Amino acid sequence: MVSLTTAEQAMLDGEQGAATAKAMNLLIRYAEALGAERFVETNNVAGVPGSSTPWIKEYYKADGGDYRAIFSRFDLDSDEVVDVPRMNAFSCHLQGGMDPELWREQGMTEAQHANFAYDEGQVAAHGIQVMKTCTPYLAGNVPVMGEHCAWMESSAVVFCNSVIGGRTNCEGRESTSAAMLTKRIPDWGFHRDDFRYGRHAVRVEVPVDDIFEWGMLGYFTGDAVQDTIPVLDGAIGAPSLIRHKHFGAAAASSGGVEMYHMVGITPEAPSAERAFGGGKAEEVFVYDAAARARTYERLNAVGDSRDVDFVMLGCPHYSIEQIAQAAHLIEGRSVSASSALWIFTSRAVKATADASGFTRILERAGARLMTDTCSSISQAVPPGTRVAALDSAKQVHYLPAIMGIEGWYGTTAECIDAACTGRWAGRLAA
Amino acid sequence: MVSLTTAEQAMLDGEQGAATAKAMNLLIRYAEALGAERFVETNNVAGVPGSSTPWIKEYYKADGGDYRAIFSRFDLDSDEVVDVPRMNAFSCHLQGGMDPELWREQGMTEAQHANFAYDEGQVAAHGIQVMKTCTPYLAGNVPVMGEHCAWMESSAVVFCNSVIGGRTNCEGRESTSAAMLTKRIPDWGFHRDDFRYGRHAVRVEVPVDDIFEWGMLGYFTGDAVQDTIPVLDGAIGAPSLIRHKHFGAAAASSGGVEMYHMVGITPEAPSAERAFGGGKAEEVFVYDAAARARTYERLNAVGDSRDVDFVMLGCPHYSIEQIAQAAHLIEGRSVSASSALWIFTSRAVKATADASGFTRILERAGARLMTDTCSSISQAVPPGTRVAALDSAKQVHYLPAIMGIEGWYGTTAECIDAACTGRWAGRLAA
Amino acid sequence: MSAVIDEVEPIVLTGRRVVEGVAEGEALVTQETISGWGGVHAMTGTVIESRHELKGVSFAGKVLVFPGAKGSSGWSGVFHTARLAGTAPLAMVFTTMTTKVALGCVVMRVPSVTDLDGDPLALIATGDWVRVDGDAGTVTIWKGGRP
Amino acid sequence: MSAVIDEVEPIVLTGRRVVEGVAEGEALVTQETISGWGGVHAMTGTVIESRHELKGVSFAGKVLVFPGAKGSSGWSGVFHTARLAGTAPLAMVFTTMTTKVALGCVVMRVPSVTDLDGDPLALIATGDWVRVDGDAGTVTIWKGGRP
Ligand code: F3S
Ligand code: F3S
Repeated sequence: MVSLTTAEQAMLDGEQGAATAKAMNLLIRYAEALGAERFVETNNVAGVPGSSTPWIKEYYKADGGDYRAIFSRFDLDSDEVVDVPRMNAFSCHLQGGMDPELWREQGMTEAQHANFAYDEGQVAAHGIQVMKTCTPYLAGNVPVMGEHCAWMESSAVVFCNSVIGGRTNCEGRESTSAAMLTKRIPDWGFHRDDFRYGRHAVRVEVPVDDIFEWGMLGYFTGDAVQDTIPVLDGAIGAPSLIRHKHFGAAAASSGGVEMYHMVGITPEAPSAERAFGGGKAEEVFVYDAAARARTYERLNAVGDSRDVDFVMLGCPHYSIEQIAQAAHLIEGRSVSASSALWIFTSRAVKATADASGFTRILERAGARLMTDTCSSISQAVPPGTRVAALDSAKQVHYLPAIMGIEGWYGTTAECIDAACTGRWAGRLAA
Repeated sequence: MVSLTTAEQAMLDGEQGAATAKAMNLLIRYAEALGAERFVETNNVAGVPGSSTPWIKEYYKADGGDYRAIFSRFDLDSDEVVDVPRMNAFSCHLQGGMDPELWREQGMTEAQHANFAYDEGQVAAHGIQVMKTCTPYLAGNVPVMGEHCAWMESSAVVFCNSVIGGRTNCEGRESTSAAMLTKRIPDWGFHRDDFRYGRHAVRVEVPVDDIFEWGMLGYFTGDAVQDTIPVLDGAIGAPSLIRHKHFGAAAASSGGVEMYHMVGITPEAPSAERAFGGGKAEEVFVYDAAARARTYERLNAVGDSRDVDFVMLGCPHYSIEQIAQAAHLIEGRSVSASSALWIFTSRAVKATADASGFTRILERAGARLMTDTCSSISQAVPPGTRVAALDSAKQVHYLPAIMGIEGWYGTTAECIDAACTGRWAGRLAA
Repeated sequence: MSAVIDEVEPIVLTGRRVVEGVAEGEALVTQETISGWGGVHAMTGTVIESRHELKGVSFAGKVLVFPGAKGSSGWSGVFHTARLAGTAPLAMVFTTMTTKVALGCVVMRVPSVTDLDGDPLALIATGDWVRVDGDAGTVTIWKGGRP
Repeated sequence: MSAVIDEVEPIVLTGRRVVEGVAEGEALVTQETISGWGGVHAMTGTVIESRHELKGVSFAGKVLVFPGAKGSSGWSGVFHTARLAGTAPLAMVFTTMTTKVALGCVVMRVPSVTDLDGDPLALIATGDWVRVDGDAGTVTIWKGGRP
């Protein structure tokens, strides 16, 4: 049985209104399902509160089919519709379904856009930050070490736990929406010290030095350790945000890694011993030249034709550094008539890209800088796309499967070359 | 003598062009001044490259007085003017001199604005990210633990070292501009493990729980330890980015704190022992109720009249969470006719504030959300300002001194009340 | 005689309630974890992940017996939508607790148990008849189908 | 007799070069660290920090003897501007090394030394005549003024 503080009992009893009572009820059911004994307080929640497809709105038509109905019935899993107040926690909205301006180009209809715009207005009206990104930490929501968070989005979760030392489970839509009202989440899993220790070791024997290599190492790692916590050690080059971002997203998609340690690199791994919490590695995996080559093959298993008609960058959403690099690589060239180049980021980062002239450089070259979403989330690719080139292991894991297309994995430079030539010439450098 | 790698020697010899050679020359002089023995590589540089006042442009008129001249002669301290290429490192521009749109309201002239716009165009043209903020970590530049950075801006430096576990000294304009070209900075100070250990202890005996309290504790700490590294322990509440931000900025301004440890909270202080690197505290300072009251008095020493005619929030630049909070506090009220409320943030965060409806709420209430700068940096306050109310210990340290006005320190809510009533009613709650 | 008794006597496993309620039906068993978003088509309750051993099979109206959840944080949302679409399983039995599967069971509102004193993935085969008692935290298995 | 010799014999301190070159002039000594941005008016070389013991005093053309730098990262920029404005000190002697003061000395391009084998803040008084030899890393002090 989960035990409640006085404040939590009061919320359940309706002292903060019906919506918070419903949220508390849902969280108690969730805590009991987990076997959690108490809640932790959180003031950092990232989810997709109340955003819904027209199908769900239609389903709740009898209840009004509006934001209030969807938030009550779906997000809070409530049997009745209640008034939804402004959220209490620092709350942000993760990625959404389309670019707020380039949605036509993404193949969205007027009706879909109207649905999107309505939801976004409601999100804002409820005091939720409209970040619209899978990288809130690049858009002004940076947790700190030890901070209890309630985040969705596997690539953001693994970043928060591993790179920052924040504490979050991989939450779902309903638990994050409820946490926005209650500022509570079950004290289970990554909120607790003993859950955060490593279980398997990965020995890195080939130098791993840019997002392409970090992405491959991540993909290998997730495949090896599945959803346990790996401790990596060895020839890992200087860390940076974008390297961690690509590693974590890859490991979360090939396995289900929600936290990793890198000895001497991540905050909870000053030593291998501390990363394992005094325990021993259950299994040791070796990432050597052969493993690297196998990983490359796997990532490129769905590539056959070298005629690339679509290049998508920005999974997870590109940082300003990556946008600058892409702009630099394409300046003076242009996207081939037989191809397209879409780059995804957050609105916050795009504001800096606009001010820094990168958006203009990209557009002049025929590329598009888009926000809010990505091709996998919105199932949006240019019409007729058959072969995509991608610099993200996560995206190559998902996009070809979702869209039934071929996909190549390579470096950012190889992808931009492919966009400019319409041909894939990527290869694994020794 | 600083030793050079082959690549560094080649830069000095001009293999990457004259500007990089000049930059290397400056960095060698700087390294020798410090007594550094080598350089570290950095790919994260934050400075104010080439931005200059009309006076400096006038000074270098004979050299052309343009960006090229200023960057060569001033930033690189070169005796000749050289061509300035695109920067090589991931480089961003910190806070600047005026809001790009509301500059007239800030009292800037057309000529000043033209100078600003010219510089910004040049910054962008050189591949530098136009972030224009003292909080790059809220605008898409988040270093990771162990990453070597070269940052200016004391409040950002202390955040990077302490909260993230990144590694930067408090760099200057010339060293950051040179590092943008060379990707090098002297291996000295905070880049080295043994420099990062604590020296003094601060025992916190009263609960410290929001930005107002964290700001006061920071101000007390800087005053106590001056520019050494403090290790704080005790009744410190749950950490969050904005709490650290206010603490660090305060400690950097009352003392010169460039790094701090909080036991069990910051990444390099899992224990007091580790924070001190095995050593002992030279001195122990106690933050108790009396120290808290004294700190409050000191911060309010320049407040006399309770007729507040200006409220400035956003030092360091407000996060989206703080903007949301301010919007929430002022919604349905309005700024008094006898007062003004200016809130400062970065352009990236403002993009999210716009999308989230906060900008509109603030404007409807008569407040202004401004970017790029702050009242201290731009010496801009509404005409006739005599008494300011501030929720930042750093700002109350600087602004009244710079502008010759009175200043009050209080909570965000007290400041917003003052803006709406024109009266200061702040007091230290027990 | 004994063979008949074996077929009649059900196996009872005891574990922990995840979600209350009692339901029984035909088991659908997989040794592989299941992805929600990108792995399941909510409108039909069909597994769509390429290379999954249940690819093309629907769990609608079955007792789903599986190791647990994997993949995107959209897991609960997908299974929640399956409930609305009427394609949810009747009950859930799984072995590895995660936030994804816990929340999914809660919002699907189907009887669910875990932490059983025998391995359901070894003891239950697709087609067996299974009663999941979420209140008691038990699973009762009739090998070979409806008793 | 001995008193006369004392006045004539200068004190020599040996330390480490920060910036090369040789300069001599009248000392301006403070026991307090100096802020650049917000602490110094570059156009006149005047300390403007409220409550600073040098408030209102200009270091232009003096040998500045001080503990070191504090305050904003704009330190080097302010002292660099002072050089352009012709208000820089002739030379710098300080006791605590920081990145601020190191970079400031470099871009001011004045002879500077630190790490001396005697405490310059105790041994030098405002008005003493001081030669700073950045090449040799020495400071020569004539108490009471120009010898
Ligand atoms: S939401 Fe983000 S992590 Fe990748 S799959 Fe889409 S860009
Ligand atoms: S630049 Fe930023 S830290 Fe404060 S003094 Fe101005 S808001």
